[in-house]
Amino acid sequence: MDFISILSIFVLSCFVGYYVVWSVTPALHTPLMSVTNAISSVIVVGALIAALAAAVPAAKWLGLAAVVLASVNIFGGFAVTARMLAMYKKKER
Amino acid sequence: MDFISILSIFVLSCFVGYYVVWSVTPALHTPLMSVTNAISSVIVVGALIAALAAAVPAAKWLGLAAVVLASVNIFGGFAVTARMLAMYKKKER
Amino acid sequence: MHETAAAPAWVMLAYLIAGICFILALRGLSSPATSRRGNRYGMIGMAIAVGTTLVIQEIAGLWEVAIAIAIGGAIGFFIARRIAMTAMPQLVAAFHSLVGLAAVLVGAAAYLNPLAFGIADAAGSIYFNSRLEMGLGVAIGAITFSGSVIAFLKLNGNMSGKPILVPARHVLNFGILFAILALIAYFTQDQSPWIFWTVTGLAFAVGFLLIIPIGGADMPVVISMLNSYSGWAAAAMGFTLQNTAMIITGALVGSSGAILSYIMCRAMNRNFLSVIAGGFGGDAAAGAAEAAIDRPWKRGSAEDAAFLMQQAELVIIVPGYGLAVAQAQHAVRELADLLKAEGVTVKYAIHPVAGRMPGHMNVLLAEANVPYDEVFELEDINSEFARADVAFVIGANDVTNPAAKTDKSSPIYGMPVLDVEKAKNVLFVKRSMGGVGYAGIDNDLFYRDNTMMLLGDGKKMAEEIVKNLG
Amino acid sequence: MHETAAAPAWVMLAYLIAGICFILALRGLSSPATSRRGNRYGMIGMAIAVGTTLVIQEIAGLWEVAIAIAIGGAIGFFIARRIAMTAMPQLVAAFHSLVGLAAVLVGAAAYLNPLAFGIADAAGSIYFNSRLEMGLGVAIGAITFSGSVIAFLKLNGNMSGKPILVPARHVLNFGILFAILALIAYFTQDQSPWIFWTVTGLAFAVGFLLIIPIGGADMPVVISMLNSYSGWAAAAMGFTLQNTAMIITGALVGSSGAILSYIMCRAMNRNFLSVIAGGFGGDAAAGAAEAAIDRPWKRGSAEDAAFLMQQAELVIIVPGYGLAVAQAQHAVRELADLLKAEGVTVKYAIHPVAGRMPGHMNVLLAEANVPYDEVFELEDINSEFARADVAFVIGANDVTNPAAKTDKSSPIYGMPVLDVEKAKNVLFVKRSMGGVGYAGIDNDLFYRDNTMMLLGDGKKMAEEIVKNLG
Ligand SMILES: NC(=O)c1ccc[n+]([C@@H]2O[C@H](COP(=O)([O-])OP(=O)(O)OC[C@H]3O[C@@H](n4cnc5c(N)ncnc54)[C@H](OP(=O)(O)O)[C@@H]3O)[C@@H](O)[C@H]2O)c1
Ligand SMILES: NC(=O)c1ccc[n+]([C@@H]2O[C@H](COP(=O)([O-])OP(=O)(O)OC[C@H]3O[C@@H](n4cnc5c(N)ncnc54)[C@H](OP(=O)(O)O)[C@@H]3O)[C@@H](O)[C@H]2O)c1
Repeated sequence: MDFISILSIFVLSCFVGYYVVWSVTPALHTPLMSVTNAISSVIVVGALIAALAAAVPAAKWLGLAAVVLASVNIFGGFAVTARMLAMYKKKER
Repeated sequence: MDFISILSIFVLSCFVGYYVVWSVTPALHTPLMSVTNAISSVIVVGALIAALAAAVPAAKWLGLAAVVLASVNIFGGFAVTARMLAMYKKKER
Repeated sequence: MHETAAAPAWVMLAYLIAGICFILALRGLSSPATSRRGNRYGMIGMAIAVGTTLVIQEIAGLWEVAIAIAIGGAIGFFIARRIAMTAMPQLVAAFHSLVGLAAVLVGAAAYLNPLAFGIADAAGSIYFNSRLEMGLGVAIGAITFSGSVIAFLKLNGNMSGKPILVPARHVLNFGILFAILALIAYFTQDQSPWIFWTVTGLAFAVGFLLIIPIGGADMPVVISMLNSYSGWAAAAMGFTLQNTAMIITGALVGSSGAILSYIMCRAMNRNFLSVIAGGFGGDAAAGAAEAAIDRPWKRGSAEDAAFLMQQAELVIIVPGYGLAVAQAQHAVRELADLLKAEGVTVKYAIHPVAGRMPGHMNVLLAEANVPYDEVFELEDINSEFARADVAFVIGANDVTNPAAKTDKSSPIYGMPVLDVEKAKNVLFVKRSMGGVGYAGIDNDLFYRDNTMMLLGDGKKMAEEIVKNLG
Repeated sequence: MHETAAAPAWVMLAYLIAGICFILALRGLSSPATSRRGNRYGMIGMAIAVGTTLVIQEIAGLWEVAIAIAIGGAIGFFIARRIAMTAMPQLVAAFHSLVGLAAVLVGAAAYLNPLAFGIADAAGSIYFNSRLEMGLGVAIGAITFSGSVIAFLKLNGNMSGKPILVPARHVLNFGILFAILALIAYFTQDQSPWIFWTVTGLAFAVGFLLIIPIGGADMPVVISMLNSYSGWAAAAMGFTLQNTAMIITGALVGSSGAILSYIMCRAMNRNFLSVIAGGFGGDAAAGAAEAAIDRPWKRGSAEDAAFLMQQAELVIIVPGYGLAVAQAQHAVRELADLLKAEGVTVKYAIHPVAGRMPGHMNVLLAEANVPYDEVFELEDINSEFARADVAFVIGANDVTNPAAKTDKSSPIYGMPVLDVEKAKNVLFVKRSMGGVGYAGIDNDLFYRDNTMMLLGDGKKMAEEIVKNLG
């Protein structure tokens, strides 16, 4: 991937982000905060790379620690979001 | 640009297109039709490439013809859109 | 995939910026206030795309290109200046056919000179991907061209709007479409000219055959659909040329056409496939119109109408296709001005598919200088009819038909309609009694107690009412 | 830019799909009905991203990683199950600090072992771009961490919500921020460890200093802002690793944080910069509260309230921050059920910044099984207060304050508010008289003729009313 491709992807993603977030209904803004929290833990990808590379032990341990932290966030974030969303119900008729 | 980059750009553009078109106010759907007409003439880029390459005369002439047609569309499309949009006014108070 | 030699970074950046300008152009249309700026973004984007392409090519043929642009530009500009606003549906169809033809020409040029496009190896053999994209692009372009030409002729009245039903047309069309696809598949293996030109010819023919059986009034859906296809074709060409501006534009235009078709079909409560299958619309009204005329109805004069409206507190004007036919928008605006001068509140109610293309009525009212904050969408005004003293319906029919709400057997059942019948008085301006309209069905409202029919041409009637108000 | 060895196409495709899943996850939140499916898309996306990364790495350390994920996952899962809904603001802050810290650790690991990330040449010299992105990423991560920790402590009550105003703090903060940027610039030239660690340390310190002076109640804006920053940091890392999933996520999270901050500031009618500059909010109420208590006001009992509501046709319930403090949502729901059983129409009116985070009240009501179609946004319900017999305000104050509409000198002037005063009767449940609320100002409504104050804890008062209704 060359720089311009990445830049294009980034710019278009910003447009998508803008529209997609504005279309979130205000009643779900709290779940929005928790789910963005969860997905921003995608930096776990970086943590995994560090944790799986054996060459530099210090880096490996830092990576493992980052994996733990990110995992707390991923599992916690999605689970708490699921718990919240399960509560939003329509009137049963 | 590799294929995946182009694909990424295309997929994200589809998201952007979806959101941006839905956010067009229905009162401006006619200008929307004329302006998409104008911008779809961006294929003029291909026409220009053909018209400027001297090697194959037939291709050159086809390219020039395509440049003419696309130019009708570009100038006509933007001008008629501008003419329409100029008419949408708020109540003067 | 074979990689073409990468363009310099600044060129790719320029195309990206052009693409972003196009996004901003459509984004501007989210409100009339920002729309003009949006259109300027579109122009800037196009200038960037064209300028960049010119700069990176050999400039041997620059003169010819300049002349080509000048000729095309002058024609386009001239048409755009002269065209009447009521002729917008035709104009869009006509411009559209040009995009289709240009795509075919570019495809043919690329086929003849693939090296210039960087889509062939030194031996002149075109890459697999490019053959596929080229075949599809040319086919879609040709269908767009011939389809749009028919749409133009029908909308412009050069050809009857009646659906022309060729026998066994579905079999025939599917056969040809299948042949086109099969030939394109073969083309990826063998780049002989006969295959390329046969695909092109068949695609022209099928575009013709596909649109012929569709009624004139369904043309807007057809145009949007073709618009969408041509967007995807542009995107395919963008893949070949690795051009971000084309990819973004293709996705925008593709979405726009698809969404507009969807909106129209939904607002007409019709299935997209049934529109495309054809046979509906046109002048089907003639037969149906005769049946019901023996029911009693009230006829009014311009004088009666003027009196009723002067007494009113709130008048809601409901324009429809007939307003465009009669070019009555200026007279209606004058009428509204006089009423406002007498203290009457005047609002306009626009149904999403009033007229013959999306936003048709809004453009006409804007042309007549009606401020857009007096013009309301269906959802925003429907509850106000109950408060209105007069609903003044001019040239609209289907969009007011209560059968859509009550009569399950009606062809328009389920389509959202304007609740004009809730107004204290309903005035209907049209030229004749009976079901003369797009759907060709009668309208129960004509015969109700609180309805008064004002038979006559829309423009003349509005002008007469103006006289009586003065 | 130095190109790292390109990953295989399927890997890049997988990351793209993960990114699209994240888009669909947020898209699902456009309505409660689709939100659960959206959340599942998020999980799928994360599984794809993690799975792909695991597959393409050497699997030497797979065990350790599995254990790390299991530990972290178990902790996260446990917390998510146990947390009370009223503690959501703290939880978001806490999770948020973890993201920040993880970013710092990843940055540090990349610094120590750049070859594993493919961001250094064979000699171990890190590429220019990567140094820049790494420096910025670590700095933003560290600020996010220490800032979120303070936010957590303030929201959780482990630390006073009072703004702590260090003298000359603006000068100090700007100085440190400037030093960080200067050191990052230097780092691009010289990758010595001392620079890297000094940047990290300074960033931790400045995150602390920046958030300390901001009042506890402003924390939600702060959290959103930090969220936004961390999104951009993730995107920067995505550039380095050429990872589409990270770039898309970064843009989504960045936009989300920015837009939520903007929405909050707009709904509070405050300037973003003034929020960030600090010194507002906290427990400022104490002083202001004393002044106005000598004005006459009407006190009511639970019995009076029950009587009034039973007689009503339409009751609008207005919850606020006090509802969360008192955990009164279940009692309120019970109250509403009893009223509905007696034929009273009950609706809930939610101000966009009621409570302490966006959507706070909606979550609490949803927890108490209030159907979301009885819950209305400000714009949709404000016109209905004029028709309501009772506005039952529980734990809300600022969001009902008419001073926002009339008093130009009020700190909340210009903020949109709920028109509760238009209801025939207004019932206010709170624990004390006076301006005890986020903005710390008095509310004229307490002293109006049609207002009855129900002093007491929100939950207890609601339960007592329930008793009187039974
Ligand atoms: N807008 C779109 O995008 C779109 C697209 C496709 C289809 N459609 C369809 O088009 C229809 C639009 O509904 P509509 O209510 O606007 O129109 P309509 O139902 O087609 O009715 C038009 C009316 O105008 C009258 N009229 C024609 N010329 C006139 C003149 N010169 N002066 C006065 N009246 C005249 C006609 O009656 P007389 O002949 O008796 O005068 C007719 O009743 C819908 O059925 C919709 O589904 C719309
Ligand atoms: N939602 C957000 O995103 C957000 C973000 C940042 C800031 N804010 C700000 O937060 C404020 C929210 O307004 P609001 O009306 O919801 O709350 P508020 O103005 O802060 O008032 C809360 C009220 O609840 C009462 N209360 C506290 N504990 C209670 C209990 N246990 N039982 C009964 N009543 C209790 C308090 O009075 P007593 O102490 O007398 O009981 C106080 O009057 C706005 O000013 C907004 O700008 C909101």
